Amino acid sequence: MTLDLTRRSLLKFMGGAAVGSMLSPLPWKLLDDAAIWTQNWSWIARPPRGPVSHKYTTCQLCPIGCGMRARLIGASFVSAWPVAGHPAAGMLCPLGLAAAQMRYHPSRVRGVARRDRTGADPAWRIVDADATIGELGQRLAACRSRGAADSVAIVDLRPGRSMSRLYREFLARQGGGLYVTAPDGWQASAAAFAGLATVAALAPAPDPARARTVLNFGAPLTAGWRGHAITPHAAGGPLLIQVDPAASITAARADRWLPARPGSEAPVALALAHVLVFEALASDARVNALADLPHQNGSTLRMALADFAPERVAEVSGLTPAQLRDTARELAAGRPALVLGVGDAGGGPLGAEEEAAIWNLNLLLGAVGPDGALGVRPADTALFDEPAAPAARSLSDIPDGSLDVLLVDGSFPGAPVSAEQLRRKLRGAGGLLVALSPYAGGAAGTPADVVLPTFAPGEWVDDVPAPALSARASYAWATAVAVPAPFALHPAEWLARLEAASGLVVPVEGGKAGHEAELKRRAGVLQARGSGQVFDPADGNTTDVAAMSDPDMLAGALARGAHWSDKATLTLADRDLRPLGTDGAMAAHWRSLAGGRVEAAHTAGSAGSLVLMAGGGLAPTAGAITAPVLNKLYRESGLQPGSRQLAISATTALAHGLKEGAPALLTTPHGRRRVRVRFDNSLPPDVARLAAGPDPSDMGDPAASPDDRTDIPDLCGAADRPVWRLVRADLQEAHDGNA
Amino acid sequence: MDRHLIQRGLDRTTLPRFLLWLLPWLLLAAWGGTSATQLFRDGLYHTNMDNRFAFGLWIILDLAIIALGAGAFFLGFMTYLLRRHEFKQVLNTAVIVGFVCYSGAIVTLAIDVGQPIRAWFAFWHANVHSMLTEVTFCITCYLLVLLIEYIPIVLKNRRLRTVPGAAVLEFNLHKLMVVFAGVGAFLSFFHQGSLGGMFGVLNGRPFAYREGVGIWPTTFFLFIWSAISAGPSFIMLITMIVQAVTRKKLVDDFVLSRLGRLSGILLSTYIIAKVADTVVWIMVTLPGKGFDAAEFYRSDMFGAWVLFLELTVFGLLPATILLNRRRVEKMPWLIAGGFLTCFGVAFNRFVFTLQTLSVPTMSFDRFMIYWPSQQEWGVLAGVFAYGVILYSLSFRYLNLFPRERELQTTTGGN
Amino acid sequence: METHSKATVAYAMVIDLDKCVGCGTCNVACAIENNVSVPPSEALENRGLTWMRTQRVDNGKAWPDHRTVTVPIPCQHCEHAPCIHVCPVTAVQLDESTGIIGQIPTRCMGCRYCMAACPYHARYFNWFDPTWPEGLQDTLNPDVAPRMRGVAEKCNFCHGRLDRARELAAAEGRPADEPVHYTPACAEACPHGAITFGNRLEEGGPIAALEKKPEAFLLLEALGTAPKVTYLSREPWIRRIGLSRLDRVRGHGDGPEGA
Amino acid sequence: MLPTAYEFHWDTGHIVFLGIFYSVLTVVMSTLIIASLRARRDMNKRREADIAWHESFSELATERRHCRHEFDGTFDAKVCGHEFACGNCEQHRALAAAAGGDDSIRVPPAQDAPATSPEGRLYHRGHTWVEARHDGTYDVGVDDLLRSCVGNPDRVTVPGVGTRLMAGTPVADLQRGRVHARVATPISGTVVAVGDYEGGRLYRLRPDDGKARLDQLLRATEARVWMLRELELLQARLTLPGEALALADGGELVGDLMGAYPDADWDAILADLCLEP
Repeated sequence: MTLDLTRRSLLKFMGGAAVGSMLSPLPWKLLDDAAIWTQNWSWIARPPRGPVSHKYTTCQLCPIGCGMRARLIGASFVSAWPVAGHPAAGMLCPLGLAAAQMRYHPSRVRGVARRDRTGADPAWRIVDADATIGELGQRLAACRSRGAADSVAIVDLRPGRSMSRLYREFLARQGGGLYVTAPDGWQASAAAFAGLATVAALAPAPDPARARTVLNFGAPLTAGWRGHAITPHAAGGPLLIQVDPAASITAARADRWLPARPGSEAPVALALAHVLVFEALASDARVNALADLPHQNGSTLRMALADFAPERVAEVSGLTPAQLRDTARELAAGRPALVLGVGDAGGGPLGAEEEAAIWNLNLLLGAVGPDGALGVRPADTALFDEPAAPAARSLSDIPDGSLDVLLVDGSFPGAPVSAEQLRRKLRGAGGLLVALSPYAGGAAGTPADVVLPTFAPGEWVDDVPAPALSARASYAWATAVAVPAPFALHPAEWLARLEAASGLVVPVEGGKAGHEAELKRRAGVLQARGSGQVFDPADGNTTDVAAMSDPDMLAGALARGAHWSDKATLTLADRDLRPLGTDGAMAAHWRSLAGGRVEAAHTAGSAGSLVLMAGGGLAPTAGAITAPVLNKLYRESGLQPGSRQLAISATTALAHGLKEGAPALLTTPHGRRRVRVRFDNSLPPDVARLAAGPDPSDMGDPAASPDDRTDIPDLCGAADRPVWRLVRADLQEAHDGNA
Repeated sequence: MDRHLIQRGLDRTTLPRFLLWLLPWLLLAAWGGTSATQLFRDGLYHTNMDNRFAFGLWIILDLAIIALGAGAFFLGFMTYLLRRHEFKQVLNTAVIVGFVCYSGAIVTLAIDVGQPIRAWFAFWHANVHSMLTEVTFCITCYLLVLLIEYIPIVLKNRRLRTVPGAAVLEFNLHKLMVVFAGVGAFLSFFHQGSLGGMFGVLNGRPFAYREGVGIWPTTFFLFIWSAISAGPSFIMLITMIVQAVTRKKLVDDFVLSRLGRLSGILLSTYIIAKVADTVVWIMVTLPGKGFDAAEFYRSDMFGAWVLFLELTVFGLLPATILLNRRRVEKMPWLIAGGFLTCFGVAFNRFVFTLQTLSVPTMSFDRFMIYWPSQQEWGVLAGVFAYGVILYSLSFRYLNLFPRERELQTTTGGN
Repeated sequence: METHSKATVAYAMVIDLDKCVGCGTCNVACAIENNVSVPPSEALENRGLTWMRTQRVDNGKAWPDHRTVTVPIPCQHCEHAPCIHVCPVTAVQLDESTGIIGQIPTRCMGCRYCMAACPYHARYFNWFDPTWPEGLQDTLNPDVAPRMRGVAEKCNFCHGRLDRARELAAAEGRPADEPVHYTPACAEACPHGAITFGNRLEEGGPIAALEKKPEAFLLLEALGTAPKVTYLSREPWIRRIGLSRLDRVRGHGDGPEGA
Repeated sequence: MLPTAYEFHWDTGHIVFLGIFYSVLTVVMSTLIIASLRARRDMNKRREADIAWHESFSELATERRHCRHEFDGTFDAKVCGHEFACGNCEQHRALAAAAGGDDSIRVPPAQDAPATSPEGRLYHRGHTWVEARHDGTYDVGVDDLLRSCVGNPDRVTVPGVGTRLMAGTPVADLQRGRVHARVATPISGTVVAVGDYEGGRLYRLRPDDGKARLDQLLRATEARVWMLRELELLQARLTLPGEALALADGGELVGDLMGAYPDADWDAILADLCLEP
């Protein structure tokens, strides 16, 4: 037998083998695996690997300071989850849930970034840190040496923190720079309360849980991302009366809804007060006495309210006199009653006159008293004995064009200031706006010329003071749960380097160490005070501070994400109270309101077919930096409106010849903006709303034109007037230039 | 230049003129190729489809051309199994048109799926309960059958037939063609049906859902019926178009008339079934699912005219035209009837694909509309151009119409 | 996979629409838990990936009678799921032991037939290559595999969490057939406690009780898909949103919105 | 698709569905295999010429498929149903028997002498003729009609000595310009000598089995009628509108029709003459 290997037999063998192997699973399985393998390209992200652990911290993305459980895989901070039973709020909003993504936000700067805003190429570029610090230091020194310390300012977007003290001390050493805060609606409301009491350094502490009736002016209490959720009476909470121009979710959920016209908050509050005073519904004598308490010029609240009979206010508010009277009576009968101002959190603050009228209403209802639902608590500055100098100023107090160096603290990604507001304060082209921020965007980064990269949320220990209008004093630390980015620096370190560069001797306990010392000092203050309790998020237990013998124990607990809160609120004695706004400008303003110029009060000197409301977004404020995943709520589901989506009722839009989704041009006395029409029948006729909240993307909306206002506050004139929630606007059809 | 490749006695234009004719189609094919490349490289975001419009132009195209390509199997069935030899005159055209339609559909599907590299999973991980599985299996098998049916036509090329083996293979394949015609009819029956079943089984989409007959929804049978009604008409129209473009008489007129009448007979029965089905759908199916047919015809885009158009202008009207013996002998009537029939079946597929996705299901859904992107049109154009090019090449180099030469000499031989 | 002759577990969800305020926390929590990528900016509403999507629904009336409700819509995990039998590649599967409808992304070939089949629009397609901004992949959840482009994906009741819970149960030495309790990300994150999740077959469990409430309704119940996601509302008009459009319009005798 | 696939279940659905699928595949593939095997068998049996002729015949124009008995006046009009294989035609056999002769009587009587007389030739419908020789070989040539058409070919290709030819297969090639006349051999056999085209002969054949099959060839009497008809067809093809008939008497052929009618479709005309489709 011979083995005859011809080419033919070899081919036969190969053919047979090929056919045979086709019948085996081998090639198919190989194909299967190959198909899967080919899908696992390197650009498909790989999750981190490692042991799972948890750390507790406090969310620092908005003032509420919710408890947060950070999930870590190895050393990677991958996600944040709410802490059930946490005293601040046992929940997290989308901002907080996405906190882990904030460290990798695409606009994060990876070095000292600078740009020439006026030049041909306004793009950010990474520059030499030492040279930049040197230049800034020289500027500071120059200001100091020429005695113009007030041409240096720091904007602290969240006052009351340890960093706030460091900022103040820095400014003090620079010879008296300006310390500026920018209150949001909640803070403004709390600030307006200050005049109500003769005792200083007290903050209002409304506690809806103690109220039987709550009258709320516009705030999305049942709908917001903020922790101030109130359950309506129907669901076991207090009787909730909502004053809201829009048929919002809160309005629908509330037990009563008063669809008052936009801007009529003050007249409505005053009309309710009128009924309380003139119908003597304020039951006891002490409250009646307040109504007749004469002011310096002899005017009384009763006199100021005389103009606000419900019949007159009905015209300006769109409510019937009966509605107003019934509401007042319901409030009087439903004591303890509480009246909350604030307004739509997405817009700017309510005006001082509105807040005053609202606090007065609380006064008349006996809310501020032993049986009321409105207590007081020590202000954070008082609690921690923060230096009073330099005094906190409002941004509007700073003259335009007066600053050489403006430092903006950007550890809070969103703020109630607009880019234009900030830049106007700079001295012509020479002023420099320096952001201490992780991002080349957001409230601090957007207007900046220079960004000094700081730690992102979760990378450092920042303290979280009590939010405005919270029922109790509280304090917590946002602890460091993630590995700090190597290219970033602690804001206190930047301060120290600036200080050194400006030719001053940095204190021994400066920089990061100084911040740490202040944090510890605060823990010590609380421990020494001995009141209140500490909530441990890891086990949900609460410990009395009195049981803590050592300040380090409290500091240790805070470092583990614990939350301190005071047990009780304080009450004010009658002698410490006086009604607001019975004198001077405020009274005059009120009188003008009674004249029926409700909207004109907010939109002075302008004409327009629509009333434009800023707000309706759920976020803290305009310009906030948000995690990429928030796009799910904006672009991908249309749940939240973007800042180019003009909510307007179908009837009004169609009257303007605009269909759903039509591009339109919105013109206010302060600017123009291309928008897209979004039907929202919850709005009354001739009212449009533009969300001032974060806008993660332009959502495919019309391209910005050169004269386009990018900031909604600017569009509403925030740079010109303190209250910018309402503005008159015209709307006309635009033609898609970029079709 | 290429005379030696062209059947003797067939009058074909010169090569440069032929290339000139191909040029625009090649450009369209290049557009299709560019689009396909973009889609393969970057993914389907180049289309205008979205999560609501999961199906778009391509599925409509697939469904329509597969329905129109039904002429291939149906005429094969008529010729080989029912021995209606007059259809032999257009059978080659039917096979090539069928091949173009099916291969075009498969190429389009390969572009349409998000992971073309896994397209074979439809076989490997076949879910036998899915109508789409049935479609995939059947059209792949049927494409194989069409390829086998195409081979003998190619082998009869003037050059190839001089290869001794080619003629022998062709002869033997041809002798067994009845088997392929039978298998083709079987496969086509199922996948035409399954394409309808694809929509009829969507129990979450009341617009498409239909009651079952046995294990299949009624659309299964309606799709078969409409496809075989339109198939002969389409072949008739294609033949007429080829006759018009080449300015030649290629088949006897009576063949065209018979194709038309065949369509007419089938279409009239189909329309009766379709009307009955629609009535059952409106009266029984929809109320049972909590819907009302009126809801589906409320938008600007899809009014009640859709239903009206489908049943009358694209149904009753061509059926009455094509049923009439005298009318089918008059070319204008025949063209009108055939065109309406073909357009009707395409319209039916369009409605089933697009309106199903367009109409709301949940009460708060909106009517949506969709317009294909440039790339989607590109692929459509590419497939169309591919068909024209393949047919043109076949017409030039293969003997598609057995009667062509004789008809040429009898009519003056030009 | 193990199959039980008689299922003792059928996970189900109850969403109280009277508590939902449309904050979108569930949507974000879901995306974070399940590594749902963020498509590039050209992707609008209909190209997104939102396993849990919150839909604004109104009563069709004009101000001041206008009312809005926000409806979170995850995959309904229908008992008679229209998506399972349509998938040609067996990439959609019912896990008999949990009632969860799973989607196997590595097997999906992207034909999107399931998406056409789903009346709840709860399925999403990766129109884009899933990408994360630089570094962001360090925040991905290792319990859930990221997907690739060209495949469908949807809510799976946080199967990654179920697996973790099972691991934990096994580590604690509990028998494998004992039902495990776990909470999907949306239910955990909902600030208003609107989402309840659990085993509907559990005797006396919260789900069974909620599902029996008179306020309970299903989306498109008449379709016969038998969803395992139940909605609650005391408002009659909200309960009608689960019906088909026409029923709803009849329900309050008004013209259709925007008609 | 295969039971080895992950998650394959032996349930009714899979069995029925895949059963049908594999049956269909089996039918298709086995039919294909059968066709290929048959083709191979036909090749082995050297039937490719028969098959090719079979295919070609079906594509011939009707006027080229008339029965030979039209030429002798038996029928007025009859189309051949036997692909010119008159031996297979019962009618022909009956008619031939009635005529009292078979094909063999046409072998020339004289030994050695070439049968120069056209009367002794048998004609193939492809315009070739066959002359039997006493030694059992046959001469094959091109008839006058085809010769006059081609005129002076640029090139004549004839099979070399020793080539085995199968009847009906194109074997010789007359090329003029870009036109070819592919001349089929009327009978099978091995080439024993190559002739001279000018002299009218192409080659000499010896039948493989000693005796050539001649029953399908036309006898001279039939051929004359047939030739006239062919001439008429040719005239019709060559007559352009407004031109007079060139072959009025039908007898005298112009020696070079291709030269005389350069615009005619000679490719098709020659194919027609050579019975090529």
